[in-house]
This record gives sequence, C-alpha cells and structure tokens, in this order.
Amino acid sequence: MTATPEGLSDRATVLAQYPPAAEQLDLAEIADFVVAEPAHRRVAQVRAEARRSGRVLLEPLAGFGGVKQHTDALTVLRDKGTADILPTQVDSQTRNLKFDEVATMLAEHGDGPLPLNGYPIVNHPLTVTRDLVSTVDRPIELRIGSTDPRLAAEMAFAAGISSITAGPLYYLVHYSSAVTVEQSVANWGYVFSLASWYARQGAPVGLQVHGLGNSTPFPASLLGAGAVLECLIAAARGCRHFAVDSRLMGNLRQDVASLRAIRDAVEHYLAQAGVDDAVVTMVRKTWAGRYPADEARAFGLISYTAVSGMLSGADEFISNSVQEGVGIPDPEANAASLRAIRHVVDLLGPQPELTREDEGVEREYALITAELHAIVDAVLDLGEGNPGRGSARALELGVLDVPFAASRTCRGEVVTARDSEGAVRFVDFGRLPIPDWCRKFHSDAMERRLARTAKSVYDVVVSDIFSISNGPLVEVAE
Amino acid sequence: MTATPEGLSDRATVLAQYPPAAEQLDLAEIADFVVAEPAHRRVAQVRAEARRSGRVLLEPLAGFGGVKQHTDALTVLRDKGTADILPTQVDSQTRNLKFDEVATMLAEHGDGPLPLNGYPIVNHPLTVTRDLVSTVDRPIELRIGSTDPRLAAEMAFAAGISSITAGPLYYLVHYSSAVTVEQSVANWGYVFSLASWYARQGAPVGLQVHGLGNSTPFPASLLGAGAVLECLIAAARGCRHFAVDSRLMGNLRQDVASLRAIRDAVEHYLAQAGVDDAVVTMVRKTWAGRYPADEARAFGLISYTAVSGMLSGADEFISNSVQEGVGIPDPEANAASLRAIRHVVDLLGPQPELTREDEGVEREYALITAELHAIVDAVLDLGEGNPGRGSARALELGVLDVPFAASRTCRGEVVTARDSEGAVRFVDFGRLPIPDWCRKFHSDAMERRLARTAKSVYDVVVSDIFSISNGPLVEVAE
Amino acid sequence: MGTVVTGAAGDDVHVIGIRLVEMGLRHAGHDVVSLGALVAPAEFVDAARESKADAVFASSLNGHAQFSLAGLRDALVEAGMGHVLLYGGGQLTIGRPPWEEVVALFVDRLGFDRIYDSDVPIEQVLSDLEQDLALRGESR
Amino acid sequence: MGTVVTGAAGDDVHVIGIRLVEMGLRHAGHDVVSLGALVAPAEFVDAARESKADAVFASSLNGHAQFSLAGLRDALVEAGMGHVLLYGGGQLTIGRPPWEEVVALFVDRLGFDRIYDSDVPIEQVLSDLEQDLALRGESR
Ligand code: B12
Ligand code: B12
Repeated sequence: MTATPEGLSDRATVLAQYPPAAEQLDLAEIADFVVAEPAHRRVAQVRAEARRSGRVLLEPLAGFGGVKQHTDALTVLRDKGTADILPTQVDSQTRNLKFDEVATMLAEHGDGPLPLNGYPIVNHPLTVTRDLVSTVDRPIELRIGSTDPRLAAEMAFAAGISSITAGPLYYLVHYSSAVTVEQSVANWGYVFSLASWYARQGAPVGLQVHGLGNSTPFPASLLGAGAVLECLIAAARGCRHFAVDSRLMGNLRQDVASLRAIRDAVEHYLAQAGVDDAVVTMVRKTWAGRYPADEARAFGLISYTAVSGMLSGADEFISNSVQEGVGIPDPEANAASLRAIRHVVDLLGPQPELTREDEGVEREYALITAELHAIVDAVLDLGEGNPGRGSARALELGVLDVPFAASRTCRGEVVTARDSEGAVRFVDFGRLPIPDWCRKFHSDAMERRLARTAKSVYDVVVSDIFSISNGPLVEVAE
Repeated sequence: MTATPEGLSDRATVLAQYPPAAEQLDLAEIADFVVAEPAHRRVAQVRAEARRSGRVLLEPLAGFGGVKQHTDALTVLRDKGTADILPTQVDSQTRNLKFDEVATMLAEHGDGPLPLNGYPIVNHPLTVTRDLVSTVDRPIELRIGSTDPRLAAEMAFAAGISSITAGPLYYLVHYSSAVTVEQSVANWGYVFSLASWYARQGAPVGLQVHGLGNSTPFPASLLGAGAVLECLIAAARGCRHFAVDSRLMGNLRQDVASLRAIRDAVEHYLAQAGVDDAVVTMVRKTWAGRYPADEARAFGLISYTAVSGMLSGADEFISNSVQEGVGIPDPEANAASLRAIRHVVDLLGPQPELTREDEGVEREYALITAELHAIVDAVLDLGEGNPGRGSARALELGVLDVPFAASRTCRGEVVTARDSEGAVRFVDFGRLPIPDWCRKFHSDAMERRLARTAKSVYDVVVSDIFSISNGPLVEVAE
Repeated sequence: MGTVVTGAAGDDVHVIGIRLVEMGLRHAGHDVVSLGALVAPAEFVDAARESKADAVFASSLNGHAQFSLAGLRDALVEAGMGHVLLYGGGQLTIGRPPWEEVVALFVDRLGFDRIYDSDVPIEQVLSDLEQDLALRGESR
Repeated sequence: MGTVVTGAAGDDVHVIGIRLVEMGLRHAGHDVVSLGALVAPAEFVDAARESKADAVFASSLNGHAQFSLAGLRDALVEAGMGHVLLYGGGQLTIGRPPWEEVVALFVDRLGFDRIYDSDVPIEQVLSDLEQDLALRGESR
C-alpha cells in the first residue's frame, strides 16, 4: 500500500471497521483502475458536460440488497427510464456499520433477493460492484444517509461509483439522533479528502449536496445555507464538483427563485473562499415529504415538479417515484415516473426559464438571498471562518435550526407554514439571524393567511405538512 | 305542441329525421321538466359559479353506446375522476343521421355494450337519457362532431343535458368533407335558437365553443378568430353562455398569452355586437393532436397542460386521457388522468397566474391580438356584419383558412410550424390578412429556427406535427 | 413515379396523417389524387379508374377500418382495376392487438398489399412504393 | 391527562409524524417524554419507568417495524410496566397489505393495544387515548 494520502490519516481505523473489505482496497491498484474507467461513467464529468450542452439529467432513487436484483433494477431504469445517472442507495445496516450482520445475511441468502433496504456496498466484493458498474455502463451515484460513510465511500469509489450524496449537516440532522456535529463533519471530511485523492488521480468524484431541507414546508434560505456550508466544508478538503439540491416546495415563483438564489449563493461563497475552479450544477429534487397514495395524483405532482424545475433552469432532476406514497417502488413504476418527467423536460427544453422580471420571483429571490447570507455569515463568524466548527456552534446556539429534525443537536424552535399563495414562511424564527425586513415580510404574509382561516396556527402548521400530498397547496375550505 | 318558437321554423323537418324520437319531444312537457331540473346539473350555471368562486372545473371525454356502459363510465369519472362536468360523446352514426341503422343495432344488442363509438342520443328513449342525467346527477355536456346536430340537440336538451359543443365552423372544417358553410351555419343556428328557447324557459343551455383549431401546431390567432365568429353566430341567436377553448400548443408563454388574448377578443367582439350579458369562461383543452403511446409520458403531457392552463388563468380543463395515443380509454384510466390534472390544479390553485409583465407573454399577446382582430374584422367586412355569411365568403377566399382541414371548403394554403422556442408560427400565410409587422415577426422567428437545422422546411413542418407526442417540442439533434 | 389515389375511408375524418403522406408522395415526384375525408369505396374506385392510378392509399384511424375498407379490393377487381396496389395505414384497429392479427385481417383477408402501423416513417412507405412499382413495371 | 413516551423505533429516523403526534398530545394537555429517532426497546422501557408513563407511542415508517417493535411489550412486562398502553403508528409494513393482517401481527401477536394507519387523523388518536385512559382509571 502507498503512503497515507492527505486527509486520510484515519484510514487504518476506517479499514479496520471491516477487514474483509479492507483487504480489497489497494490504492495503487485502484488508481490504475479508476483512471481507466471511461469518462461517460463519471458523474462529475457527465454533469459538467450536461451543464454546457443544456441537456437536463434525470436520476431516480433505488437500491436493492441482492446484486442481481439491483443490477436488474438499474438496467430497467437505464433502458426504460431514460435515466442519465443511476443511483445506488445503501441499506440501513451498512449505514450503521453493521457489516457482520450483513455478512451473515449474505451467507444465508446467497445470490437471491436480500431483506435489506439498499445495496450493502461494503459487504459485496469489490469485483462484484465493479461488474455492476461496467454492466449498467452509466455513471452511478452512491446515496448514503449516514454520519459515517467512510468505508462505504472507500468501497464505492474503488469500484468506479463516481459520486456520493453529501451530507455532513444533512445526514446529521435528519438521519442521526445522538451523533455530534464534530463527528459527522470529521467523518464526511474523510470522504471529501478521499474524493480529492481520486481527483488527483484524474478521476474526480462528484458530490450531490443536500443542504438542510427536510420533508415539510422548508424555507429555501435555510436549505441553501446548509448547502453553502456543506460545499465550503467539502471545498476545504479539495472537492470541486457540486450538484446542489433545491427541492420542490410547491410555490412556483418561490421555487424558481430558490434554485437561482442557492446557485448564486454557493458560487458567491465558494469564490469568497478562494475556490475559482468549482463546477456547480443545480438539482431539483421532487417533493421529499409525504406523497399521495394515488399514483395518478403522484404523476401530477412529479410532472409539476418537472415544470417548476425547468422554469427554474435546473440542470438535473432527482426523482421519487409515483409509488413513493405506498412503499418501495418497483423498477417499472420508477422508470415510468422518469418518463413522465422526461416528457415535460423535453417539452420545456427549448423554452427559456421564468425571468426574474416576474415580480414574485424577484421578491422571493431577494428575500432568500438576504436570509441565506445572514445565516451563513453568522455561522462563519461563529466558526471564525471554519464552516464545520461554525456549524457545530450554530446548531448549539440555534443560529442554525431545523424543524422536525431527528438529531438532538437541533433545538427545533423554528416553525414554518405556508402563506395564502402556498409560499413557505417562517411562523417562528427561533434564534435564526433573519434580518428584520425579512421577518416583517414573513409575519405579514402569515397574518394574511391566518386572517382568512378560522384555524389556529397549530392547525395551519400541521395541515400544511399534508397539503402537497392532499393536493390543495393551501387548504381551500378554511 | 306549442307554436313554433323563434328561429325554429324548420322544426318539423328536423323532427321528421326520425319520427320515433320526435314523438317524445313535446315542448310544453319539456319546459316543465327542465325548469324543475336542479341548478347544480346546469352546465352554464356551474361554469358561471366556478368563475366567480375560482374553482377550476374538469371535464373528461367519453361516450359509450349502451346505456349501462355509458352510465357506469360517467359514474367512474364522477366518483374517481373528480369530474365537475360529465361528457356525452355522440357516436358517428348519429352524427351522420343514420338513425335507422342505430335502431337495428339497438334491437340486436338490447341492453349490452354496443359497437358504437358514442352514445346514440337520438335512438335511446328520452326517459332513458333523463334517468342517466338524474342518476349521475352532474351537469352533462353533449359532445357532437357534426354539421347537423339538430335532432340530437333536441333530444339531449329535452333530457336535461344542459350544454353542447359548438361548432358551425369547427365541425364543418374538421368533421365534414362536402358540406357547405351555409348548411353548417344554418343547422347550428337552429341549435342556438333552441338553446335560447331553453334560456327563455329559465334553463339556459351552455355552449362549449371550439374555434378553428386543429391537431397540429395551430396559431392562436386563427383559433381565436374562429371562436369569436362562432360566439357571434350563436349570440345573434340569443345564446349567452360561452365556454371558449384555448387549446394547448406547447410553448408556455404563447399558451398563456393565447388564453388571455382569446378571452379578451371574445368579450370585445360580443360587446361590439351589443351583447352585454354574456358569460365567457375559458377552457384549456389538453393537446388535441397525436399522443405518446406511453401512458407515463402522456401523464407528463397532460400534467404539463394543467400547469400551463393554471398559469393562464383557465376556468376549466377538458382533457384527453393518458390512453389517447392507444385507443378508446377505459374509464379508470380516464379518471386517473383527471386526478393527475386535479392534483396540479390543486397545487397551483392559490398561486397567481403568470403576469403579462413577462416579456414573452406580453409579446405573444400583442401578436395574437393584432392577427385575430385583423382576421375577424376582414371576415365581418365580407359578411357586412353577418358573421355566418362572412365566414362562408372568407373560407372561399382564403381569408379564413386552416391547414389539414377535412372540409373541401378550406383552401388549405396556410402552413405552420414551430420556432426555436417551440412557439407556433406561420410558415405560409396563405391569403390570411395578417398585418405586416406580424408577418415579419413570424418570418424572422422561422428563419432563426431554420438557420439552426439542416432540415428542409417540409421536414420541419412534418416533424413539428409529431413533436409534442415524441417529447422534444423542437427537435434537438437537428 | 406513379399516380396515387389517397383518402380517409368511410366515416373517418382523420386526415392529418394521410395529408402528410400526400406531401411525401408529391415531394418524391408522384402524382396524387387526394380525396380527403369520408371517402366511400366507390369513390376510391372511380378516382383510381379515372386517373389510371397505380396505387390507392386508404387511411383509417377511427377504429372502423375493418368495416369501411372491407369491400375495397373486390370493388377494384370488379372495376377491372385489380392490379392497383392497395396500401392501408393509420390506426386500423380499436386498441392495439398483435400486429400479426392486423396483417391477417387486412392483407390476407381484405386483399391489401401493404399495411402500416401509425409509427411508420413516411420514408419507409415511399421506398416500399418505389420497390413495388419497379416490380410491377418489370412483371408487366 | 396522562404521560406519554414517544419515539421512532429501532433504525428508523422518520420523526415528522411522531413529532406531530407529540404536538397534538401536548396541545391536549398530556405530558410527553420525546425520545426522537432511533429508539431501542430498552430506551422506551427506561423512559416509561422513569416517567411513570401511562402510554408508549412507538412510530415506525421504514418498513422494519415488525423487527424493531417485536420485543417491546415483553420488555415492558419484564420491567413491571405491563399495564402501560402501547400504541403503534406510521407505516408499519412494507407496502400495504390488508389491514387485518397488520392488526393480527401487531395487536394479536406483538401485544399492541392500538395501531394506526398513516391516514389517521391525530384527533382520532387523542380521543382513543382519552377513552383508554378513562377505562384504566376506572378499572384500577
Ligand atoms: C387528431 C385526432 C382527431 C381529430 C382529427 C382531425 C382531422 N380532421 O384530421 C378530431 C378531433 C376531429 C378527431 C375526431 C375523432 N376521433 Co380522433 N384522434 C386524433 C388523434 C389525437 C391524433 C390523430 C393524428 O392526427 N395523428 C397524427 C398523424 C400525423 O398520424 P397518423 O394519422 O397516425 O398518420 C401517420 C401514419 O399513421 C401514416 N398513415 C396514416 N394513414 C395512412 C395511410 C396509408 C396508406 C399509409 C401508407 C400511411 C398512413 O402516415 C402518417 C404520417 O406518419 C388520435 C389519437 C392519437 N393517435 O394520438 C385520435 C383517435 C385516432 N381518434 C379516435 C376517435 C374515436 C375519434 C372520434 C370518433 C371521437 C369521438 N367519439 O368524437 C372522433 C370522430 C372522428 C371520425 N368520425 O372519424 C380514436 C380512435 C380509436 C381507435 N382507433 O382505437 C383515437 C385513437 C383517440 C382515442 N384514443 O380514442 N380525432
Ligand atoms: C419524509 C420521508 C423520509 C425522510 C424522513 C425525515 C425525518 N427525519 O423524519 C428521509 C428523507 C430522511 C427518509 C429516509 C428514508 N426513508 Co423515507 N419517507 C419519507 C416520506 C416521503 C414521508 C414520511 C413523512 O414524513 N410523512 C408525513 C408524516 C406527517 O406522516 P406519518 O409519518 O405517516 O405520520 C402520521 C401518521 O402515520 C401518524 N403516526 C405516525 N407515527 C405514529 C405513531 C403512533 C403511536 C400513532 C398513534 C400515530 C402515528 O401520525 C402522523 C400524523 O398524521 C415517506 C413516503 C410517504 N409516506 O409519502 C417515505 C418512506 C416512509 N421512506 C421509506 C424509506 C425506505 C426510507 C429509507 C430507508 C430510504 C433509503 N433507502 O434511503 C430512508 C432511511 C430511513 C431510516 N433509516 O429510517 C419508505 C418506507 C417503505 C415502506 N414502509 O414500505 C417510504 C414509504 C418511501 C417509499 N415509498 O419507499 N424518508
């Protein structure tokens, strides 16, 4: 093995998490392997090229335990789903580092379908995953909701999986309970350094940056602040390829403004940090909250997302399926969902985005940008320039805060809802450093909403969590 | 029977088309019956109320031969489709006045499904259709592609079906071959007078006005000119309830402008004709041309239509199903299609329309309005104020003209295609009186499109007919 | 190059497809006698005879093709025009049954020379026609 | 009014639903001990004992409920907390099998007092709880 590369001083500890995996991870061999991988399988390259050419990319969500089952699913998504990037979602056991349990399961089930909710990337042999990559012959992104994705990333990148969903804040907040910010940032820092090592070999690894968004009506400023911080944390470790999420929240003008504002903010802060060679692309993720149980309504919802993304100038869609409200989607339904989106993408492809001349878009853009900058600046101040340290302090103080977080690091004082046009507004700012004029805007908007309904604020907050799934973005019969 | 009402001097001839039907048509009895019909089943009333309240209406397309089959289909569309207005499409035999043939068929098949492509409204007993109306208990619209819908209208209105798709120009141009304009206008004039008789009884009958659009990329100015003329023809006979079509053509800004421009023009010309008590509502019909054979893509297409309609301020959607590209849809799939649209309608309900401040919308609005007025004014001049006579002369001279018409009354010299943003443009103006500045706009836009492709104009025209169905509104790899 | 009679058969008003085919035929140098919508079998036959047509292109989309195109070949034969090429296209059936069944009905039983699915590229039709015309030329 | 221990069970991080339930409980005047995400059976039991809870509300959405909630009732009994009301909710299964099957598994076999489908209105849960608490009050 070569000398420990920069930022990977913990490598021995990581590899010790599961020796049978570690044995397969020889950096010299890997370097040779990944450089020889064809460019069309490199997520970062495909994203950068699509941004140049204007082709809009689609990526579904999927992950099965068995190799054959997973390969078959990805093949369906490739052939019938017009997918440009294929996902490999990792199972919960792997996310929680329970590799021995997975090994027992694998031993029992052999090649058949496994009772796992994703692909156990650490336990399947490296050669097997390499075969997967070359068989489906598309760029693959590892999707891993974990605060310790280090060994999984080692195995994935070494197999030619060329991108990973990232995560130091997002996965901490929404996928963990007792983990500290410092732990999550350190673990993800390792992954970012590893990604940079690949870039130095000539095979850059992409990051799909989540931001802080959750699955309720979520303010774009807070979502974007998280994305900026995650990009800065990764950029400090040398990462340069960011596909940043701006998820659908439902109000068209706000969602258009959101994508633009987040793109501009990420570019602004990267430049401010002295990074001038980053490639930032924007993802519109479909609604991430509760889905209609009815597939037909779900088709309406994801197609609407596609329109909203196209009018926002999104570079890519990452999409739930129309069976999201029911259970794990079968690959055929997943592919059909992508085709519905593709059709909308095709129709709107030649049409220009919604211009900022639209008053509503312009107003939301200003609002999101002002709030986002206020939050990020406050966090960076707390960290004295270090975004990871700043985030830790900020979560503690409530300068970063998220409603409905899974993690105990969040105070959970922020409350959000929709105004009478369905735009997301703060109902309680918690301790977020939101500028006064923005506060007034939110309060006024919510006042107008509340004036039109007999409901209590509590009832409004609750019902707004269900509104996208039920249909009416703002309940009609109030 | 009472004295022949105004405008119905041909009534005896009409009734003689099929005596077994005629026997059931006693105006005095009918007057009593329709006045007693509940208001919530009156299409015109439901449309007027929805416009006031902002509720957006949905109507599917459907028509089956057998009473039970048709009733079941409408029940599914009502219960599972969230349909506000239910359709009753008439079969081809009835449209061609082949009532004896239908009678033979009915005698053979009894209550079972009939090999007819619609509901034979003239042959089914009046009481049977009345039962249908009260069973489904929703407002019903007769959809009849015919240049002689007189007896069908008699039977339908008498049964409580309270609206009809109209038609003097549209059905002439697209559903007939050798019929003259004068014949079609006279027959439809009869229907309009009949509708007015119902209004005088206190049970107004609605008209769903088609305009001239066909199923290829079709200019909104020409579509709207047809709608204005049809409204004027009907208004002269006393009709006051117009649900006017502005069908999806694919370019969002143009489609938004189209709905507004047509609404404004219809209101303008009705006012100019001294009609100040009309109720004009706007329908966005889903794409009326070739559909994707793939239901998933079709879900994308109709959901896109829903977004476009909502951003246009449409009052209503009339929708094809996602099985349009395959064959007659089953009622379940038809209902699912409506639910997808309903979900989008729900999401965009509280959001304001796209404002005219959008430069593209503003430009298209001006263009459509100028062309539409130029055409309508020329037609009215030719008819010396009589829109029916004017239309006849105009079609003859090519002052009104339609590409791909079925009728020989059309010269068919106009050629259309899409510009590089997918907006519909004239390639050949034929003899249409389009203002010079508009001509220049179209020509410039098409020049830009053609400059970007190696294809001939012919190939562009052909491929644009398939583009909405294939996906890319403008072919990408040109 | 040949002469082709075109039309949408029976009670069918769907003319867009057949008009595109006509455009393609003219483009390729054929003469076209276009009958438009709602064309009865007798009209096809008369037009074919009068124009000494080489082929009849009958279109049908509304699902009634098997009725409206049923007597066409026989009528052509009766009128002494049995040699005329008979092509059908559009959506010849209700729904989408297996293509072999459609061929069995229209080619084997109703005497069509060629029929096409609605996905057919016009170029395909044109090249088939050219080939068929060439063959006929040789065999006469 | 009672004391309710809440949490998302096992390896489940879906907390939105259970947090809404907590809001409803507090709103109705109950005391809530909220354990959040990723709660092991032992944690539920400890919290129930320490807070002298009247009920445990266990949520699970990720499809693993039948494993992560399996030992909960037994653990409560062992800890001398057998009387505690045990409610389950979220998406207790993978996909949507018939509801009777879900009830058979969680109520009959795993010892839950009540379980709920994800469409349940929170009011329904609250009124059920009130009733159950009243009944317990009487029977003690
Ligand atoms: C546009 C359209 C109409 C328009 C037609 C306008 C006009 N005058 O042409 C209007 C609105 C008038 C209409 C009316 C009706 N329609 Co329509 N219509 C369509 C639609 C949406 C597209 C057809 C089209 O224009 N395609 C585009 C052209 C370019 O493609 P094409 O016709 O297939 O032609 C291509 C090829 O097939 C080939 N081709 C065609 N003909 C021939 C012939 C030969 C010899 C050759 C070689 C090749 C060839 O070349 C063309 C170029 O590539 C289809 C659904 C669909 N397919 O998406 C329904 C559809 C065909 N209609 C249908 C029906 C039922 C009707 C009605 C009866 C509905 C009603 N109950 O009111 C009426 C009445 C029509 C009548 N009496 O004939 C059904 C038919 C059902 C079936 N076959 O199973 C369809 C499939 C819709 C559905 N899903 O229910 N319709
Ligand atoms: C939001 C969401 C997430 C978020 C969760 C954020 C968070 N920290 O809470 C994130 C993105 C993190 C996530 C992750 C995953 N998710 Co998820 N997720 C969803 C989603 C879209 C909505 C859930 C939700 O918030 N609903 C809204 C709330 C308000 O409703 P609710 O939870 O049902 O709660 C209500 C009632 O059920 C009831 N209730 C709930 N609990 C209880 C308990 C009691 C005692 C009572 C009385 C009542 C009650 O009260 C609530 C108010 O009405 C659903 C799909 C859907 N349903 O649309 C999938 C879904 C639940 N997720 C799923 C999966 C598989 C996962 C992952 C494993 C995916 C992966 N492979 O990466 C991961 C990992 C999660 C883990 N380790 O647990 C699957 C579960 C499959 C199944 N059960 O068959 C679903 C159904 C999606 C799908 N179709 O595949 N997910």
